[in-house]
Amino acid sequence: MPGGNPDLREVVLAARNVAKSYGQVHALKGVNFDIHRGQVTTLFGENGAGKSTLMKILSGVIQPSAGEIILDGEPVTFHNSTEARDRGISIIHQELSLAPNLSVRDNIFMGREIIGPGGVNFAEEERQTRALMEELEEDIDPLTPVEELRLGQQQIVEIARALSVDSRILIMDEPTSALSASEVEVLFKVIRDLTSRGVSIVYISHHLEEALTITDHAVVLRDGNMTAYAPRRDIDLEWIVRNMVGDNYDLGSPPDSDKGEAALSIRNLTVPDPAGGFNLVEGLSLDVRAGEIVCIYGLMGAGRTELLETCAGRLHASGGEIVLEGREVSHLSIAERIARGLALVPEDRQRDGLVQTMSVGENLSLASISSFTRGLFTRKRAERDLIEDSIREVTVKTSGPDAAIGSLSGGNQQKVVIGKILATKPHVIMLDEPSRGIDIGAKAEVFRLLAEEARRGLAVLYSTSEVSECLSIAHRIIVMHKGRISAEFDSTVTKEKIMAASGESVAA
Amino acid sequence: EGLISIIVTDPANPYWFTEGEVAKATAEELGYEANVSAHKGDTNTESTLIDTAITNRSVAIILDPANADGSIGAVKKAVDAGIPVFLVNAEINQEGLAKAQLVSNNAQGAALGAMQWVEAVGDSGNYVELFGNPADNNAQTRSNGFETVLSQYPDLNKAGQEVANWDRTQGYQKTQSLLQANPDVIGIISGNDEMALGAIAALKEAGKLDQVKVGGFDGSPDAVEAVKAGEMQYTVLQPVAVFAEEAVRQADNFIKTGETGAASEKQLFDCLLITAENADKYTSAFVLEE
Amino acid sequence: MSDTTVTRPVKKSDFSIGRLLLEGRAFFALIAIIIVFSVLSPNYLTVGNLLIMSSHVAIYGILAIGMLLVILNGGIDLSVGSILALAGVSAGAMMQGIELQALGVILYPPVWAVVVLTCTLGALVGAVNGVLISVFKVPAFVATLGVMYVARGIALLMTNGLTYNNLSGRPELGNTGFDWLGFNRIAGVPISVIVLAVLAVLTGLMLSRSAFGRWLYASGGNERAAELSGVPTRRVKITVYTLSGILSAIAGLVLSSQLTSAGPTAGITYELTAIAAVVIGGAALTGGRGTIRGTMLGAFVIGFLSDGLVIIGVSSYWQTVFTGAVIVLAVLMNSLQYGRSGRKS
Amino acid sequence: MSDTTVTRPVKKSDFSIGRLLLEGRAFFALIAIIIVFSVLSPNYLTVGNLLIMSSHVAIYGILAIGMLLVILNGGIDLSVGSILALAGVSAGAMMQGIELQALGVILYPPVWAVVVLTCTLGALVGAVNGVLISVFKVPAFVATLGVMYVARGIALLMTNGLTYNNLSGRPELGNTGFDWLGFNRIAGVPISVIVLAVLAVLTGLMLSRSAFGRWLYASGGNERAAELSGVPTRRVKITVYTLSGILSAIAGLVLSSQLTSAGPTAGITYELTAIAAVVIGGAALTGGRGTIRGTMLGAFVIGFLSDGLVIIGVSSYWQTVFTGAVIVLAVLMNSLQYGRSGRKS
Ligand SMILES: Nc1ncnc2c1ncn2[C@@H]1O[C@H](COP(=O)(O)OP(=O)(O)OP(=O)(O)O)[C@@H](O)[C@H]1O
Ligand SMILES: Nc1ncnc2c1ncn2[C@@H]1O[C@H](COP(=O)(O)OP(=O)(O)OP(=O)(O)O)[C@@H](O)[C@H]1O
Ligand SMILES: [Mg+2]
Ligand SMILES: [Mg+2]
Repeated sequence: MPGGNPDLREVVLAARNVAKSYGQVHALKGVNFDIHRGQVTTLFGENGAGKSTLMKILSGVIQPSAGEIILDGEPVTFHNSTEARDRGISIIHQELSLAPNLSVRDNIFMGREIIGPGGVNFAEEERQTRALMEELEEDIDPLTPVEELRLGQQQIVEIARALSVDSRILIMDEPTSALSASEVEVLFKVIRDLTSRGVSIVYISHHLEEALTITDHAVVLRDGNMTAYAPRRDIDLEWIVRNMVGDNYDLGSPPDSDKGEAALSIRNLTVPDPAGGFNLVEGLSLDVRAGEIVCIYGLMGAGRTELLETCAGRLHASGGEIVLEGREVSHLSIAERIARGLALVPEDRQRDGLVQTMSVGENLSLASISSFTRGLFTRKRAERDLIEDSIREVTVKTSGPDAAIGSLSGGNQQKVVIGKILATKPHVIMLDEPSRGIDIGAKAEVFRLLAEEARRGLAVLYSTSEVSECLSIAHRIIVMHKGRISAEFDSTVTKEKIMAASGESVAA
Repeated sequence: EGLISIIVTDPANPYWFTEGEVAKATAEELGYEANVSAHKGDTNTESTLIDTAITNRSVAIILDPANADGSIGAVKKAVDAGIPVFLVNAEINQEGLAKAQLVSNNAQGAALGAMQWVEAVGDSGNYVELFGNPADNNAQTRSNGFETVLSQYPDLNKAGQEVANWDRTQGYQKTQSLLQANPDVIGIISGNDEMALGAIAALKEAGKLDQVKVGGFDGSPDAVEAVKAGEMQYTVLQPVAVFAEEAVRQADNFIKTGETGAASEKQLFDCLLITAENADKYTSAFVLEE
Repeated sequence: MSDTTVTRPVKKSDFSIGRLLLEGRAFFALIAIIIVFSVLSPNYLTVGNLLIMSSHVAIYGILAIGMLLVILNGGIDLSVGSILALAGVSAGAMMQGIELQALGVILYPPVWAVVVLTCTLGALVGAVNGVLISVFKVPAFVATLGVMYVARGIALLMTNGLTYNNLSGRPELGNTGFDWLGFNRIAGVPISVIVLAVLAVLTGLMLSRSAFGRWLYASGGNERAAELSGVPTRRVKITVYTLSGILSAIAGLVLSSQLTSAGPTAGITYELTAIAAVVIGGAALTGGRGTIRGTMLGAFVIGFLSDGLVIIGVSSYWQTVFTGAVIVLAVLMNSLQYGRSGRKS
Repeated sequence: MSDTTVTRPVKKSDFSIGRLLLEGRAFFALIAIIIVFSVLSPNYLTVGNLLIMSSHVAIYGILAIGMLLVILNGGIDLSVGSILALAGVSAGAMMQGIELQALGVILYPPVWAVVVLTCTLGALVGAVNGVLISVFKVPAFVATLGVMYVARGIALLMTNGLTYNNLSGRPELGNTGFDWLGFNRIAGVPISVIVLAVLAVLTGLMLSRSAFGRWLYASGGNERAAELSGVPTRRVKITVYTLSGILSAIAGLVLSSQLTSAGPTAGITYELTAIAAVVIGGAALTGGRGTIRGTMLGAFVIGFLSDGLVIIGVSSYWQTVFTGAVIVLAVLMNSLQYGRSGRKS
């Protein structure tokens, strides 16, 4: 822990009464926020609390509707992120912002090229990129196109880009949502190194425990207001959760449902890598019974997404079979599988979950159009009932079914995706990292919802990268490693055992 | 004997189609190989086609120039490469390049048509004119020819003139609009048959074919059908079959003797009038038996 | 957490003046055009002229309906003008009789059969587009560009460049009636306008009330998400291009019936007019956004403008300039409005 | 974790046969075309003809370079053909002398001034595109469609539809030399081909070596990300369209110099040819992907194919069909290849 009384350290950047509204939505309602030199300030808050909005204001990406920003005691106005960067403030965005067609090197240096006599000095850029990758202990060639990297590695590139700037203030908005535990460890080492050199860090994460290990101060936002502030010594999990949501949420425990027949049986499933080489899923077998909740834990690249997407019908297996309630479904289309009751909540909700041009209601009803279609036409009344039921069931916070989907916060968008799938009345629901980027309150609600559904006989299969989420509602925990099941536990297992089976070094 | 390259405007029009086919048939009859291509009115395509004719070592080029000014460069290029060029149907604004320019006498034809038109329509009332593609000199020549005759009748009033680019669909739509603006017109005089046929379709649709007389220009088979059916009053036959054949024959003369056999470079071929009376003498496309 | 509950009524597909004013700047453009030309020419604002202008709009309008479907799907169809020409000459060829050489007979299909066969041909060419795009993953712009050239070439080859002139058929062959489409009127309204109206209403119903319409908007908005929600995105895509092909064929039938002739060079650059109508009508070229109402307004803006310029006697060069300016202006207004609401591209 | 270390050599911007074979199916298409036509006609594979054909390619090639820049940026430029025509007639007008009525004098600018002024005009029109697209957020397709009409209309109005014929200038006025561009040869190579080569090399250098090149690829690949990284995306966009305008103007100068005349109807549908060249060359219409090498190959494929068809005397209808088929086939191959490598759409 960096020493000294944090409250005595000088404030380098501060927000004073900063407010931001998007039309009717008041994302921030007059927030004061301080960043101290050489320390990590962590920002906690539910989805939609306004964390990203505040960070975008501090880094010049958007401009506040009211209030001011004070840098080194002077009020400043940033018109864009480049101005902020020139003053030493850089940011890692919550959503990846990389150009997929460019190499790692080009992404890191785009917009601030190192110019030599003969144009851009590629050699120097490459050298620096290599050094950054070494620092982050990641084996990524600087010339690999970013689109060929998996999500976690892309996040590493994003981090490397922020590190390459040499800024005094570094804002990290959920930098670890796609990172493995060992990669998070490396990142924390880097953060400690930076703070010891006097760099100030703002850190946002929904992984509360993880964030607690690095933070010097915690600030909690709720509904656009700052609700609490405390230095490290005064905070613990319970404090954060209480201030975030007002109550202590826990992620629940396995429901005592009656487990029926095997609802989903995967037999010897093999999924090849489209680029060739190895298999992403290698002869994997797994049963999920009706009423049972199974959690798949694994590191990034363990093949969980491929497993689930193959079951859903997006990818094609090269061998093995997928049996749903006694019937083979491998040859069926996605729509037919949904009709038989097998559906997936995808990992990346922006890319695979939501139709951005449609309203909240239309997104919710998208997968169950046939249920309110009679003959040639859809029935409005039936559709509206379905949408209203869904909004209630998954508690989406929205101004109404006609609201644009983009106006919802990340967590609420995720609930819309889950609501959409639940509206198809599935027998087996698969969720790929359902908790990614959702706040603790929403997470608890999602898990409670799943437990409820399991009690009514739904078979649930979800993947996660957070061990604490394995030890919540799951009856069984499967650990995947390089496309195979490396271990299987019941709900009484310890975190350490799970992590050991995943091939990950046990985090402190 | 060698290759004669024939370059026409656009065979998707019966007029140029005939031009190309007649020239080709004549060339083959005289023992040459022949190759028909089309520049579609684009001077760059034309220039490309001239280049390929040079590449192919043509012994002569029969060209329907795309543009009176714009085609000069292309002709010059062929001449520089030592290939004699014979222009048909349209002129270029420079003499001494091509060995011969064989064109129909558009001014004479327009005057011929306009006189017939007055006969059909009468000498007083409002009329409108459909004008061809303004980039083509013939459009202006014919319009001037009409004007020379029609301006002698002070009670004939030109209520409107619209560019329809030689095109039937445009002729149709522009006529419909012109009819709206001038519901009392008694006649339409058109720079070519395609536009006239479009106008006739519009008049039929409006039920005004009896009231409004239409005159065409070119003598295309479709127009002759319309003349026979009484829908079009007349069309002016351009002797395209005649001069297309003549151009190839002059090329043949030139290749063999170094002389075209014609007195001058510019040679005007008089147009003929086709009306209901002589329409049955129209034996094949653009051929009127005398 | 859910403080605001779901009390606002679903009114997306309801007709609402407020929405019309807000969404369709094209609407204002149309009103402005009508007012300006009515002032400039006493002949503009007459029932007769409005009907004639509408019958000109019909061709572009029918093409624009197909284009809207394609654009909603996030694609584009450059081949509509060529399919129009191919359909026209095919209908023309059938009206002249189909010679079955093996049997030594010439078949004269009745007009309804000609119409059905021509639409089938349009559907086939459209399906080729669809398959190239959805199965072989050729970008829509390129696939339809290629098909545009190929279809045009085939139309030219079929007729050897010439135009079929006699489409009225002969009573003794039982194939009369082709000119009915282009010439007749029902209660004073040209058939072509009625065809346009019927097609627009059908498409509007399909878009707003059918499952297919929803699939179309969804796969245009985010194809991957739609696919994972069980939308048969590939089928939707092929269907959309097929429909566009059929609509182009219908436009070809209407046009050749209006002209009582069918030529292989018809419809050149009509794809641009159709696209302009769709975008003036507020649809986004990125897919997922657009309405049939807007598209119809867009088609009328273009048609009424160009006819108006003819009626007041403006030179054809100025017509070119004005057309361009109106396209940009109308879309400029729509963009400003989109820019205000959604941030996402 | 790091078992394979970073030993892969730098080969991104190197010329590599392997990469060429893999990337550019266009390359095979070109070879195939040359072989087929050489077999069919003895006149095809001669130095003279190759140079002539290259000088035809030059026009499309120069337009295609501008189009590549625009497409890399994720846009499209339909106005290139019109700008070409506008540039041509403007140059023509200047060669005829600029009459300053107030002073009662006629200015005859020297040829270099004509070239500079014409390029400036092209840049201005291009910049209008760029501003409409980047500042007013009009979709590129629509903005450039509108400008296409407007520029064409202005070119027609300027000359009243007629063509400027005499571009050679007069020695006593000191404005001779315009035809040098189109007619002369250096070491046997036509100037237009040299212009194309120089422009291609310059653009290639800009794309691969300059910061601007990276900005262009970045904002084409993910505009939001580029903007957040400090790339001046708006400036990049305006620059790209401006460059496309300048290149169109250069193409217009070369063309009118080749033809020794300048007409307002030049360049109609050239935008489609340029786009076809770019996509045959493997660029993605979604932006961010494409090389100058591929685009040049694409331009040569189109040019050598159509000239070859003329040389062997194929009917112009079949030429239309072949052009379409080659576009689709070349891109089909590219798509199949893309489909194999990248998983992401
Ligand atoms: N561009 C926008 N237009 C309209 N509303 C917006 C916009 N951006 C954010 N909001 C709204 O502002 C509020 C705060 O959003 P913000 O992204 O800051 O939340 P967050 O705390 O980062 O949530 P998460 O943990 O899900 O990322 C939300 O209600 C969101 O819907
Ligand atoms: N056996 C293997 N050997 C080497 N690399 C592998 C192997 N299996 C997977 N990978 C890599 O991991 C990638 C799959 O990552 P992906 O993120 O889809 O997996 P995941 O388990 O679903 O992770 P997450 O859901 O956490 O993102 C592959 O593209 C490949 O690069
Ligand atoms: Mg956030
Ligand atoms: Mg995954």
